[in-house]
Amino acid sequence: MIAEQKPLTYKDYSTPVHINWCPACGDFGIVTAIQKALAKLQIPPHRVAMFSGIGCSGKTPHYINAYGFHTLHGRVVPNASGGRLANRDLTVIAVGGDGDGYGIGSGYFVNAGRRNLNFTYLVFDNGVYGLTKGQAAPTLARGMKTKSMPEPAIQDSLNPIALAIGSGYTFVARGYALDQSGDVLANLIAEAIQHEGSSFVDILQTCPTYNDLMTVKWFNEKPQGNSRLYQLTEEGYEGVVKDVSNPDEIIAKKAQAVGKSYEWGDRVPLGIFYQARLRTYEEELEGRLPNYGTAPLIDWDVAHRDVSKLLGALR
Amino acid sequence: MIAEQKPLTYKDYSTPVHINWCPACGDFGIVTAIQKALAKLQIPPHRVAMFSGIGCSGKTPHYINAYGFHTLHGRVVPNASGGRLANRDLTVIAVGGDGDGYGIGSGYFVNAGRRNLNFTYLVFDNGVYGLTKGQAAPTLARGMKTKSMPEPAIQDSLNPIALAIGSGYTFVARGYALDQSGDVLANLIAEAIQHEGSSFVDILQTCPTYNDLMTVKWFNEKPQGNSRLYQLTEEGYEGVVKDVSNPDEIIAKKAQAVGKSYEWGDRVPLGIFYQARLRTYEEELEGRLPNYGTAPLIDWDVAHRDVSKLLGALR
Amino acid sequence: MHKGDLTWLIGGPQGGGIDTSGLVFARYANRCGLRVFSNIEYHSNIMGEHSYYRVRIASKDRHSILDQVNVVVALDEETLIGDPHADFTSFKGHLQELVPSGVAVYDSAGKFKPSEATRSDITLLGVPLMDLLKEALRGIGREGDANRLRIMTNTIALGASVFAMGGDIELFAQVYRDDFKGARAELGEMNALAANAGYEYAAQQLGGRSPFDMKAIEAAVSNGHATGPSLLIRGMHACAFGKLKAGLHIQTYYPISPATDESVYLEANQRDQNLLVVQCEDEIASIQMAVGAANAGARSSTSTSGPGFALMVEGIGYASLTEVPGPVVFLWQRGGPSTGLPTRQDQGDLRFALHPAQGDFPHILVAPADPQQIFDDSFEAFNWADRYQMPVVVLVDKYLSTQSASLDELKMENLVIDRGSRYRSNGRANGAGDEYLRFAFTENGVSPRSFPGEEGGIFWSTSDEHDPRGHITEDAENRILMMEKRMGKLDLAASEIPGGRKISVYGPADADVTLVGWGSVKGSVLDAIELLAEEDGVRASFVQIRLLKPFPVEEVTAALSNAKRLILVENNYTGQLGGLVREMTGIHIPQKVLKYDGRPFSEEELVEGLRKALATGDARVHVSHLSA
Amino acid sequence: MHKGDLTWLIGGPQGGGIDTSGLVFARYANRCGLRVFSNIEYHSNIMGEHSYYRVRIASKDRHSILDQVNVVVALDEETLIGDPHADFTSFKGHLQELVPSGVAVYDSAGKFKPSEATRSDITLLGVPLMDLLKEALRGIGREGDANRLRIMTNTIALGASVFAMGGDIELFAQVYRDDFKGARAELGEMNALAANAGYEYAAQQLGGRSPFDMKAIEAAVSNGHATGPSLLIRGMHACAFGKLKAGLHIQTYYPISPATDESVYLEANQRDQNLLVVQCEDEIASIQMAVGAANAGARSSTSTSGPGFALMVEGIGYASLTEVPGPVVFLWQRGGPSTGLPTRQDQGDLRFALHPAQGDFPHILVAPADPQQIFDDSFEAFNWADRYQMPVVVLVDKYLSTQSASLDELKMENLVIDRGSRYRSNGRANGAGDEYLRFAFTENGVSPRSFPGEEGGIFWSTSDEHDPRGHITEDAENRILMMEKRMGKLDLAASEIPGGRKISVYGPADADVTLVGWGSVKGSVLDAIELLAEEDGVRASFVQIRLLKPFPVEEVTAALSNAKRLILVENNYTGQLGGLVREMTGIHIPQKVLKYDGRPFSEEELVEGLRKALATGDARVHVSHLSA
Ligand SMILES: Cc1ncc(C[n+]2csc(CCOP(=O)(O)OP(=O)(O)O)c2C)c(N)n1
Ligand SMILES: Cc1ncc(C[n+]2csc(CCOP(=O)(O)OP(=O)(O)O)c2C)c(N)n1
Ligand code: SF4
Ligand code: SF4
Ligand SMILES: [Mg+2]
Ligand SMILES: [Mg+2]
Repeated sequence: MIAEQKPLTYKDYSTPVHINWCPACGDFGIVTAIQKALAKLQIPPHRVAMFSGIGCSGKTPHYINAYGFHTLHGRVVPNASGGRLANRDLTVIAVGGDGDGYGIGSGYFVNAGRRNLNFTYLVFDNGVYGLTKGQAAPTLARGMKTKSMPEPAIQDSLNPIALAIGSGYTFVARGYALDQSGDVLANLIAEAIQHEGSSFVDILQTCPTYNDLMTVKWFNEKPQGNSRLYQLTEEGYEGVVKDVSNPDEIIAKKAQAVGKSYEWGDRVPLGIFYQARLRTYEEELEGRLPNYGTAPLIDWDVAHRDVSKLLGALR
Repeated sequence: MIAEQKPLTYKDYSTPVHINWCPACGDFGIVTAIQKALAKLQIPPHRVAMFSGIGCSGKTPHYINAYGFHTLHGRVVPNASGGRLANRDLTVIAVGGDGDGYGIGSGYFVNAGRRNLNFTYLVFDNGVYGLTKGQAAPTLARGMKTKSMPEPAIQDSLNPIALAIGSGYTFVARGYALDQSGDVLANLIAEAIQHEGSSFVDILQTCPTYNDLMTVKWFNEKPQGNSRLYQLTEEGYEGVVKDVSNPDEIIAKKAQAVGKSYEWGDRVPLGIFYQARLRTYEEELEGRLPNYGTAPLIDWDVAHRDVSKLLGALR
Repeated sequence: MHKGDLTWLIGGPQGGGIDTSGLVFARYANRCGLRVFSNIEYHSNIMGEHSYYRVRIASKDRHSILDQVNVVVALDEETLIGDPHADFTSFKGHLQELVPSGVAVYDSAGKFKPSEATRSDITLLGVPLMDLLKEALRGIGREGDANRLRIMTNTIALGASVFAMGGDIELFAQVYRDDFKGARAELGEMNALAANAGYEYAAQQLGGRSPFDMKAIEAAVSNGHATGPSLLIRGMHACAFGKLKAGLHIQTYYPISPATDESVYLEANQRDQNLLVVQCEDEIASIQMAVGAANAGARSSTSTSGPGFALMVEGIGYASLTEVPGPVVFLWQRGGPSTGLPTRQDQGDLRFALHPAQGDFPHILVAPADPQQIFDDSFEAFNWADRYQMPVVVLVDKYLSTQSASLDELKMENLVIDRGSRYRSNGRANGAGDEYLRFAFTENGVSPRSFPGEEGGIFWSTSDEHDPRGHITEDAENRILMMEKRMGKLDLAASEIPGGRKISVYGPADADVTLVGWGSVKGSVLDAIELLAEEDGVRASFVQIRLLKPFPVEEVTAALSNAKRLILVENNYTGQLGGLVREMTGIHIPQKVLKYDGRPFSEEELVEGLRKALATGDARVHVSHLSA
Repeated sequence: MHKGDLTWLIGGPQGGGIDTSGLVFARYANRCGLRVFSNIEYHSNIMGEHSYYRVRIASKDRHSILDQVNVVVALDEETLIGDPHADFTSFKGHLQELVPSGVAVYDSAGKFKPSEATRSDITLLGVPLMDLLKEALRGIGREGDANRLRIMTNTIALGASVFAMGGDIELFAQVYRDDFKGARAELGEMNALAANAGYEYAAQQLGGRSPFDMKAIEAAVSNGHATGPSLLIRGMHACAFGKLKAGLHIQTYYPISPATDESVYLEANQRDQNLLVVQCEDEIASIQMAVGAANAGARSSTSTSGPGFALMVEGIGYASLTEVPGPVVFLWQRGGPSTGLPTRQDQGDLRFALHPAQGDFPHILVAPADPQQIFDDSFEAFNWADRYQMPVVVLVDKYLSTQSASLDELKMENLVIDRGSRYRSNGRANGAGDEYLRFAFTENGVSPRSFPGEEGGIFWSTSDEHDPRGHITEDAENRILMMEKRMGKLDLAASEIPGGRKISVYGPADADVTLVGWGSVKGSVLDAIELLAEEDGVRASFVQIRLLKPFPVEEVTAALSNAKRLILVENNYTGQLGGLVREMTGIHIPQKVLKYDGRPFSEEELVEGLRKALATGDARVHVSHLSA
C-alpha cells in the first residue's frame, strides 16, 4: 500500500487485450466512456464487476480492467443481479446489445426494473444483431432496411425508454456512443452508476458494418437547422422526481418520460428521461435480513448455524 | 348442414368438463365473458383456437368448446402466434396468468406487441401465483402482503398497460372479471377479438383463496363516494387513434394511456386505454408472400415445389 | 406385507385440511414412540380434487407405504367410492383398500350412503360430525361458533379414528394442545374436546372394542432408539438443514411443485438463519442469478423440478465451462414429461440430468435416497462445487420430499466446510509481476479463484472458450488443454469422493438375488428385501447407486459382477439406470421391475413385482395397484 | 495422404472476402470437372480475425480436407506466420502447411517480409497487388477507381495462384463473368482482367513453369460422372432442399452460428418457394411458434445450434407429450460447451440430443452424414413427424453445413409426402354421436388428428398428462396407458423405418478392422479407409450409425458383433456414441480415435490416429495437427 495514491485515470481501466470490433465501431466510444466514468468516480478497478451478454457488445468486459463476466446471450441481467446481491460493495455494471437486452433478454430486462437493485445496465443499441451479421434487432423500426437485410423490417420497433418506465427502473436515460465532446456519455454513465437503484441507459451506437441507416453522419445531421441529437436539459426537460413521497409527481414524470421517448427522427433527445430515488432492493432486504445493511453477503458468518430449534419443531 | 342455423349462444361454447377452480374464483367470470364474446360475434366454435399457459388460468381452454391448447408456463404467446401464422382463418385467443404473462413470459409478451399479429391476449391478473399457492405475482405492489405470503412484497409491481404500450400492442385495455352487469367484460373481449392486430386485455381477477387484498368487496367499494372501478369512457377518455397516418396523434394517445395507467387505488379505470389500426403482421407478410393474403398457410400447395433453379445456381 | 403394521389414511377434497390432519396423526403416532412412515398424494389443484395422506405405523423402522389400509377417515364420498361420474378414471375409492374388518370413518350427514359400499367385511362408521361438534362446543358455551369452526369436524373424525386404531385419545389430544399455545391455547382445548367427542362416539358405536391395537405395536417397539421423541422428518427438511449447515448464502427459486416446499421452508427461516432467499421471475433467472452470486464468492443454490430444470440447462453448461463453484441445483423430480403430473412421483429425469447441455462438460450428479443421505449430500455438494469448481445437481423427487419418517437423529457430526482453492493477492495489484491467471493450467486442473473485490485478483470469465486469463481464444492447442483441464476435474472428483458416497450395499454378500436401484426406491426395496427373506426365504441384497456422475465404474462393477442374479428397480418407464450401468460397466441387468403410474412403489407392489420377476424371469415387469 | 490431390488455400482477415474468393476458386475447379472438397474456418468475429478457406481437388470424390497445402494465398501476414504477438496461441501460420515446393502468394507491398519465413523449400511469390490492379484498370481507363475497387486485389492474387496451381486462367475468369451479369457485367470483366494480370505476373515470376498441375488431375477424372457441371453443394443446401421438397410451411429461427446459413438461405428464397420464414425473438419463441404452427396443421421446423437447443428442450418435451407432429429441429452442432466455439466444429451434442428433457418421452434423432443423406433425412423427418406424431431432431454440424463438395446429382426421386393419420369429421359436429377423441388409444398408438378449423374435429391438448379427449387427468390407469401409447410409437417407428436409414456399412464384410462413427466423421473415415488399404494394406470397414433414437439395436449388433476389431471415431471429447452403443447393445468398442480441438478431422489426422490406434492398441488416441 502506497501512502499517497495517484488519482485513477481512464487508462487504469484498460486492458492490453486485442479489441476485435470493426474499425470505427461505436462500441469503442462506449468503452472509453465507461472507463472515463469509472475514473471520474475514482472507483478502484477491483471494486468493479462488469457483466455482459453475448454479441459484439458482449466482448466489452475483456477490454476493461475490472472483474469481467461475459455471460450468456440474454442473461446478463440476472447474472449481474446475483453478483450484486452477493456483494453489495461491488459496483456492478451490466452491458449488452439491443438484441441481447430487448429481444432474448427482454423478460429479464423487464423484471429487473421492478426489483430496483442498485446496478447499472447499459444497452448498446445499434438496431441490428451485430455478431450474427446484421439481422434486424428489436429497435429497428418497421419499414427500415439496413444493407445487411434482404427485406425491410415488418415489425414495429420497441421503445426501450417506455419499456423501462413500465418496468420500474428508477433511472432511465439515453446516450450516444460517439458524442463529440467525449465526456457527455461518460458523465451520463457516471450519473447512472451513482444513482441508487436500477439504472438503465439506452446508448445509441453506430454499427458501420451493418447499419447504414443510423450512421455517424445521420446522427450528426441538422435537419431543419437543428442538430438531430440534443440534450433533454437543453429544452428545460426535468426528469428527476423531486419529492418521491408524492405519487402524483412520480406518475407525471413517468408519463412525461414516455411521451418524450417517442420523439425520434429529426430530433432525438438524449439524457435523463426519468429518475427517482426509491427504496432499493438492498434497502428492502435490510427489513428482512438486518445483516444485509452491515456487511456483504459473502462475508456473513454462515458456517456456524444452529438448527436445533428447527429440528426441535419436527419432533 | 341445416339450411337455417340457430344463432350460437354462450352455452354452445361450454364443455361438460368438471371445473376445478376454487368456489367463487374470478376465473369463472372470465370464462363466461369469453363465451359470451364469442357468441356475440357468432364465431363457430371450430373456428376458434384457445391457447393458454400454465396456472389456474391455464385450465381455461378445457372449459371452452373450441380447439384448445394448454401449453407451457410462460409460452402461450409464441404458441398462439404459431397457430395464427399457420391458419389466419382461425380466431386465436391466448389466455394466461399474470405470473405466466408478465413474469416468466414477459419476453414473449413484449415481443408479440411489436409483431402486431392479429390475435387476442387476455391476462388473468390476480396479483398472485394461484396454482403454486399464492406467492406474489409481478402485479402485486411493493409493500403488499396477501394472506398467503410470509412477508410483504419488496419489488415494485409492473405496469402491464404501460408495458403493452411500450411493446407496441395496438389494442390495450383493462377489464374486470366479475362486473355486475355481466356483459361489460364480454363486450370488451369482443372488441379485442374484432380489433385487427395484437389485442391485449389485462383482466383484474379475484383470487378469493390467496389474494385477500383485491377482493370482490374491495373492487366494489366506493372510496369517497365514487365507485372504485369505472369505465374510461365515463370520464370522456378517448383512447382510439382516429388518424393512424398522424404520428403525433399516435404518440399523444400512447402517452395519455401510460399516464392514465398509473391511476390505481381509489379509482381504477377500465376499458380501452389505447387502440390504433396499424398494419398487421399478416398484412405485412402479404408484401413478402403474396399468397399470404389469399389462403391460410396450411392450405398452400407446397408439395410440388420446383427447386431446379436453386440447384442450377450451385453448379 | 409386514404383518402387524397398521395403516391409517385420511382422504378428502384439497383445501379441506388433509395434510394438516394427516400430519397431526403422524406426529401423534411418532410421539407415542411408534415408527412412522407417511406420505401424501394430491392433485395439481387448489381446491376440491381428491387428496389423501397415509400413515403407516410399525414397531420397526419402515421405509415405504402400504396399499392396505386399516382405518380410513373420509372427508367426502369420493374418498370411499371414487367419483362415479368422472371420465376415464380407474380410481374406485379407498374402501377397496381396507383390510377385512377395517373401519371407514365418514360423516353420516354427508353424501355417502352405506348402501353404496360393495363390501360387507368392513365396518362403516358413520359419525354425525357437525352434531358432535356442536354438542362439544355447547359444553363450553360456544355452540354458536360451530359453523365458523367447521374445520374442527375433521378433529371429530380423527378422534373417532383414534378409537378404531386402538389409540390413546389423551396423547392424541395433546398434539393439538402443543400446537396451539399462548393466545391460541383455546383452540387447542377445543380441538382436544372435539377429538374426545369423536373418540367417545366411536367407542360407543363399536361397542367399546377397537378392531386394531396401536398400543400393542407401541409396546413392541424395540429398544435402541434414542430416548425422547424421534424426529418426524421430510426429505425437504433434510435438504434445507444440509444447506444451512453448509453455509449457504443465497437460494434462488421460482415456485414449482414439488420443489417449492424446500425453498419456502428456507424462506420462512431466512431471518433467523442469516440466509438470502430470492424468488425470481423464472428458472432461467434463478440459475443465472445463482451463478452470478457464486462467481462473486457466495455459496449459492437453487431448487426446481423438471420443467424448471429444462430452463436451467444453459446455466449448467455455462457454469461448468466457466468453472463456477456451483451452483448446487436440487432437482425434485415429478411425473414428466413436460408439465406432466406436477404433484406426482417419477424417477424419469436421470438421463436428462446426466447430460443436460450441449458439449462435453463436467458436473456432478448425486442421488441421495433417504433423509440422512439427503442431508449429507446437500452438505457435501457445496464442498464439491467449491473444490472442483463445477455445478452439482442433486437428484431427488416428490416422494422423498413429502414422505415423513421417524428418525432418531439426523447425524451432523464432523461437518467440514471446504471452500476450495482460493487465490489471495496479499495486496499485490494485478499485473504487478506475478500475474494472476484465473484459469491457469495446474496439475489437478483446479485453478485457485479470487473473489471479486480482492485487489490484485481481477480476472475475466467468458462462456466462450478462453485462455488461462479468461479471455476469448479459438486457438486449437488452448482448446485441447482447456477441455482436458475441465474434464480432468471429473476424474479428480471420482478419485477423491469416498466410496461410501458412491454406492451403498445392503443385505447379504452372497445373496440369491441382487436388486439395483437409485434414489427413492431404496425405501421400498429395503422393506421388500426383508419381506422376501421372511416370507419367501429369498436372500436378496440391494445396490444403491448414489453417485451418478462421475460414475463409480469400479465400485459398481465390483458390487454387481459377482451377483448371482440381478434385477433393476426403478420408478420410471424405461429403467434409465439400467442403461447407464450397461454403458459404464458393460453389465447388463437382465430384468427390470418398473412402476410408472405417477406413484411410488408400495411395499406390496414391489414385493409382487419382484416375486413375478423371480418366478417368470421376464425382462420387464411393471406393477401398479392403481390407487388414487 | 492421397497422392496427386492438390490443396489450394486462401487466408486473411475476416471481412476481407475470404469466403467469396474461396468459393470462386472452388467453383472454378468444380466447373473444370475436377472433384472438389472445400471448407472454411473462421472466428466468431465480424472483422479482422484470421479466416481461411481450403479447396482440395482430386480426380475422384473426396470427403475430407487435407492438412497439406500446395498453394496458399495470403491476404495478410498472419496467414503466413501467425500472429507473433498473440497470447496463448499455437497457430504459427499456414506456411508450415505447404508441401515442399509449395507456393505462397502474398502482397509484396504488405507487412510480410520473406525473411520471416523459416523455410527455404517453398516458393514465396510476392505480388504487388495494388500496382497490378492499377495497371490493369489503367488499361480500361479506370485507374482512378483502384481504391474503390481495392477488394479486386484479391482477384489479382487468385489469378496468380491459378498459375501456381497449373490452372486455366480463361476458365477461371469465366466464373467472374458468369457471376456478374446484366448491369454488373462490367465488374465481371474487370475481375477477369485482374485475374489475368495476376496470372501473367506469376507466370513471369515462376519462369513460366507451374509447380503443380491441376490439368493433369482434370484429365484423370474418371468417367461415370454426370455430364455437365456437378453441383457444388453444402450440407445446409441439402437440408433446405429436403425441407422444401417435404412441403415445409413454416420455418422459425433465431440467428446463431452455424445454423443461420440454412435459415437465411430459405428466407432468401421464401417468396419464390411459397414458404414462411419467421425470425423470432429467441429460440424459446422459435420452437414454441413452430409447435403452435404444427398443432394448427402446418409442417414446421426450426434450426439452431447448441445454445439455442438448450432453450428448446422444454418445447421438445412438450411436443412429444402432446403428440404434436413435429416440429423438425435441425441441430447444427458447434464447439461447446456453453457458447464455446461458436464457429467451430464438434460432435458434442449427441448425448444431449438423445434425452433433451425431463421424463421418458419419444422423439426421433437422426444424424445424416453427407449432403444426400441430409436431403433424405430432412425430407423424411417430416413424414416421421406426421406419422408418429412426435418431434424429430436432425443432428448435423458446422462442418457438414459449410463443406462444399462436388456432387453429380442430388437424388430426389420417389419422394412421397405422408401427412400421417388424419381425422375428418365429414361435417359431423363435435359431440354428435361419434365423438372425436384426439388421443384415443389405438392399436399402434397413433391417434388420427384433426386440423383446427375442421368442424367436428375440436380437441383439447395439454402439457399435463391427459385423457383420450385431451383433458387433464392424474388417474393412474390412464397414465400407464398413455405412457405405453406414447413410448409404443417409438417401437412402431423402429419397426417401420427401413434398415438403410438406420445404419450404413462401407467396406469389406470381412475387414480386419471396423470403424464405428456417426455424422460428419463419415467423410474423413471413408478417405482414411481407402488410404489404409492402399498404403498399409489394412482392410477396414466403416459402420455409420445414422438413426440414433429409436436405436437400431439389431442392425448395430449384427454389424458389430462379428467385427475382428473395433475402433470408434468421433469428433468430440468423450466418444459419446461409444457409450450409446454399449448401453444399447452391450458391445464395448475398446478403442477410440478422437479429435476435440474445434476442427474436423483432416485426412492426415485421422490416418495418423488410426495407425496409432492399430499399432499401440491404446484405448484412447487423440489427434490434432493444430491448425488455425
Ligand atoms: C441462445 C443463443 N442464441 C443465439 C446466439 C447467437 N448470437 C450471438 S450474438 C447474437 C445477437 C447479437 O446482437 P446484439 O445483442 O444486438 O449485440 P451486438 O452484436 O449488436 O452488439 C446472437 C443472436 C447465442 N449466442 N446464444
Ligand atoms: C417452467 C415452469 N416453472 C414453474 C412452474 C410451476 N407453476 C405452475 S403455475 C405457476 C404460476 C401460476 O401463476 P399465474 O401465472 O399468475 O397463474 P394463476 O394460477 O394465478 O392463474 C407456476 C410457477 C411450471 N409449471 N413451469
Ligand atoms: S458488426 Fe457492428 S457492432 Fe459489431 S463490431 Fe462491427 S461495427 Fe461494431
Ligand atoms: S387459487 Fe385463486 S386463482 Fe386459483 S382457482 Fe383458486 S381462487 Fe382461482
Ligand atoms: Mg445490436
Ligand atoms: Mg396469477
